[in-house]
Amino acid sequence: MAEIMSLREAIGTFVRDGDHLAAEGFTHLIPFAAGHELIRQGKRDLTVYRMTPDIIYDQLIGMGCVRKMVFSWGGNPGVGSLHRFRDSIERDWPHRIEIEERSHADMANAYVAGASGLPFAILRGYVGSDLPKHSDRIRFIACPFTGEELAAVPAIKLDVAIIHAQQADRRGNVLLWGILGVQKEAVMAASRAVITVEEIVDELRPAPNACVLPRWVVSAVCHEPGGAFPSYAQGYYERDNRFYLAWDPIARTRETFLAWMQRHVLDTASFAEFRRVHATTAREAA
Amino acid sequence: MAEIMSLREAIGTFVRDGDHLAAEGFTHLIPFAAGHELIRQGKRDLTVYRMTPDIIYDQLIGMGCVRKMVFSWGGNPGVGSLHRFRDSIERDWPHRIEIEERSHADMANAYVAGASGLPFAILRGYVGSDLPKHSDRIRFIACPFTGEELAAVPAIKLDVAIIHAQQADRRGNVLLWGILGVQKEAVMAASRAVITVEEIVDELRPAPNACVLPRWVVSAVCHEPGGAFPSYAQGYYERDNRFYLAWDPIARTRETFLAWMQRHVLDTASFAEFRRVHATTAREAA
Amino acid sequence: MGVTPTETMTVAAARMLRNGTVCFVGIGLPSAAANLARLTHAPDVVLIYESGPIGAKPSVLPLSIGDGELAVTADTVVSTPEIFRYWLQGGRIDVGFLGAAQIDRFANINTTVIGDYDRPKVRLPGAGGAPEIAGSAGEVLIVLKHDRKAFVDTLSFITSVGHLDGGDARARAKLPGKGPTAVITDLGILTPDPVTRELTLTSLHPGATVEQAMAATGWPLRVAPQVAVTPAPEPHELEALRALIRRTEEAHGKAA
Amino acid sequence: MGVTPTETMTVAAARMLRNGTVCFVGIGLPSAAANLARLTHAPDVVLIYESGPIGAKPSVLPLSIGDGELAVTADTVVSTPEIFRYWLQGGRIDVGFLGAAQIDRFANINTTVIGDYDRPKVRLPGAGGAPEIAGSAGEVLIVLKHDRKAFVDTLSFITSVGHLDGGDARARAKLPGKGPTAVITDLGILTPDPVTRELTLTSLHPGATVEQAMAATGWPLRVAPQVAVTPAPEPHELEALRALIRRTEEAHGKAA
Repeated sequence: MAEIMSLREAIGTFVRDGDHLAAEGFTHLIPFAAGHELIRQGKRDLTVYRMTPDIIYDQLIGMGCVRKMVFSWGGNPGVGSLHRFRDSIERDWPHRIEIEERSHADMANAYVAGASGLPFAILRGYVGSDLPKHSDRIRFIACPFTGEELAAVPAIKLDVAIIHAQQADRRGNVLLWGILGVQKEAVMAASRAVITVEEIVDELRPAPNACVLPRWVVSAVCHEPGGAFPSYAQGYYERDNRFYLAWDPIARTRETFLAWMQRHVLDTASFAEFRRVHATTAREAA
Repeated sequence: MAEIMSLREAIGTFVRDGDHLAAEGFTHLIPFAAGHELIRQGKRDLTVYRMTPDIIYDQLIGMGCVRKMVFSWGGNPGVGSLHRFRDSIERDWPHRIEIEERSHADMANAYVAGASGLPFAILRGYVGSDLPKHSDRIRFIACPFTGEELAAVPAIKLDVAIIHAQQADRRGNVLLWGILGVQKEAVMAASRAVITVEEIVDELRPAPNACVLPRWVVSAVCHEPGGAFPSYAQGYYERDNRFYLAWDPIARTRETFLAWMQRHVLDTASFAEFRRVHATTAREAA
Repeated sequence: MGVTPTETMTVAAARMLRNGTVCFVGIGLPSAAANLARLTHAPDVVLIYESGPIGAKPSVLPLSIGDGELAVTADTVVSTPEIFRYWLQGGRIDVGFLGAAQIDRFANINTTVIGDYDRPKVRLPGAGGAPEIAGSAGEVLIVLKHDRKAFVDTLSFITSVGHLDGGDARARAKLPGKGPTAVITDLGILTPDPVTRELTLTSLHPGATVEQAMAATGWPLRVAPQVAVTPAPEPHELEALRALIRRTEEAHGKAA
Repeated sequence: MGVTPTETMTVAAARMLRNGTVCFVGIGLPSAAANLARLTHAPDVVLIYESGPIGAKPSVLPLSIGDGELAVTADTVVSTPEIFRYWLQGGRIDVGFLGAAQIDRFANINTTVIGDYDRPKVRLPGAGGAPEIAGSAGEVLIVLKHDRKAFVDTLSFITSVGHLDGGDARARAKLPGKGPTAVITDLGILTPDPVTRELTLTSLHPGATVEQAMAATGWPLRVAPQVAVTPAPEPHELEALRALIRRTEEAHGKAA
């Protein structure tokens, strides 16, 4: 049952070292504030899931929080590589993370299976791809009616899902809209769910059939306005594309990365403070 | 690509004798107008699918349109039995329809599989039920990762889906809201889709993430205001519970049923005319 | 005005729901009981209907499983596949609240046929959502009127699983939920024996007798050594129930 | 102002989309070409992005696959699982429009690694939606710049299937879609030979030569007996493309 609490308390209470964790978002509503808090609290040995790991996962990897990453597309969207991810894979820094690599269709179906309480999902996929050669978790089974061979993949079952949403009410019911990605599925596939929101309102006014996560599938709601920055929250603010561009040179070397993380994340106590520091450093850089 | 046309033309063009057909609706938005038109045009040998076959399916069965029915709950909701269905099963009138009986969870998953282009669906279901003993289309398969036994059921693939919706625009894009049941899945699982609507508007104004069926998955849009009567269309009119109650004695005997169908459906040229006749006969009965 | 057995049954069933419970509600008696719970001691009970509404708060009882009242009062409405996939099979339902045409001593349910499947004496509506609710909900409550047509020695057909042939049969079948934990009738409350899982009369409604219950049961009914008396409906419960029924009749007409 | 090779490539790729085509669009060059088609000869082309927008009509190019501009201009936005399940796997996509880091002579695509998988020389972003787009879309168009780094003799890794090892290999693998039907580069257009399915240079953009194309290809490139010349971009096409790029740069900054 959702409790409204600080992000620090929520991450402290609901995320444990070694957890299987997804901080999902498909360009929209990426939970950056929560990602920073994971880093501040020094979470370790996480198995992290995400269809599109981007900057915040790059930061988690570079700061040594990640043991293994399950993903389908890892990059800085519209810009290029995730340098910390590549440094880990290509040169073992800070350590070599394990990877389990899938396709989007696979992960989307695996989240659905997890949300649906099933142990696996079936899809028509991977034929002709080398990906199954590098995973014992992509198998092929025959349809019991037609004999057709289909890919079978294990469900994603999470200890904790972290997402960002537009609104919650004071009882902890959550509303999100626009590009939804796999966020609902991640929450439904998880034992615990931490949700940061732009706004806490007296009453949600969802459209019919809107994406509402009732408070009894939510562990914590944290009021973090701007908490998806530099991604966007439809109806609240736009994506800060300059941040994504600026991240590329910062992440390229270990030194610039560590200095940035120290100044912006480890030395700040909250995402609000990070935003203030970032406003200053971004002005200086410009 | 959707064409806007009369219901008579749409049923004439897109429904063929022997089709696998679903006229779906879960209490809400039940396509009565289209069902009547199937009867008027004397369609035959249909394999009809529906989670909750109710009065309109009772009429199709009683008028001899149905060869086989695939269903999970057949009744007059809140009232009782489907007498024409029972007369067919129990006493072969007008002929004995074949039945394939499932659970709601099965059919819902089978529609999803059909919409998803898969040959089958898996679910955790049917354990301890006698239903699998009476069907060779409920099988059990093992999860290739955990070994857990799960039910496997064939996908529902339709020749034609028929649904009723609130709105279409002039290009044939369709919008529905409220209780959606499996209507979207039925349309996506079908080769052809005939959709009757309350209203044709210049521009749809869907909420974010609303249920929109783009015109390129729709074959025909037919303007049939009130076409879900006696069920309801949220935002337009309420369910006519009296009709459901009144249906019970009408359907109980073959004679009253046939007389009603003759007067209200076969002798009327359209649903609008049926509504006028029904208004008169209902007044007389009261 | 005296309390009717149906009223006592509905109140007794409503009391079984704790506040905050997430309840998958069947239409008819279960829906009346679940909404009475919501309107009395359990304002935060969450009602989910298979047609898609989550957190429905109807002010009148739905006549059908997909009434508009359910949709407009719900926290949100999802598709029917999502209800069965993410919410029921996903393990989010605490209590499945079911009616039945017939049950046996292990609370297995028949809603399919009476007589031979292929040539039935009576063709019932069929399974609906019950087989998977009975399998996957955390526990199951069953509410139905107590008579020999309903409480039968041998079911013609098991539509939805109760405790199978008793004992640890459910666990051996690897069913996720605990299965039926109570059957609430217009005479009393039956609960499964902790070991054999055979339904046992553990509570009688005021005025009902063990003899009545045994006579209305198609097998030799087990009776607990100490049969409790169901506390009579409280005035506020009766008032809430009657107001609900009155509002419903005004909205739907008498037969609802 | 002269026409750049990238402009010619984008215009040539855009022309491949017929009006009304339902197109599953990758980010970057495919998105530019698909939107140019929509803004010129194919106003009713339907653009679907894997993040969920169906019928997106962005006025500026998205920098990412989930830009808000896609959501607010779409007919509707569905979940990402629904995109892959009901729309792509469900067989509703006419054309999958992909980019690639590398391709081989049978238009198989690598976007995973260069070098050894477990110890890669270059770690690329990975598969994204491409393996299933390549399998299930009615046909596939690929757009990428023509050089030896991209057009390689042997891929380190096949991420997404083209024509496998050629001939009827796709049909034998029971892949639903026809696979790649054209590769549009900044030098010309390659199409699979009808029998062997090996990519064949069938059209050269104005000013490009067969020698250039061969030099930019990491295998002995097949050249059609009659190589067409791609019609040069029309003024209205160039104008639309440049206006689109200008609007995009104003919205996102230069690097978009």
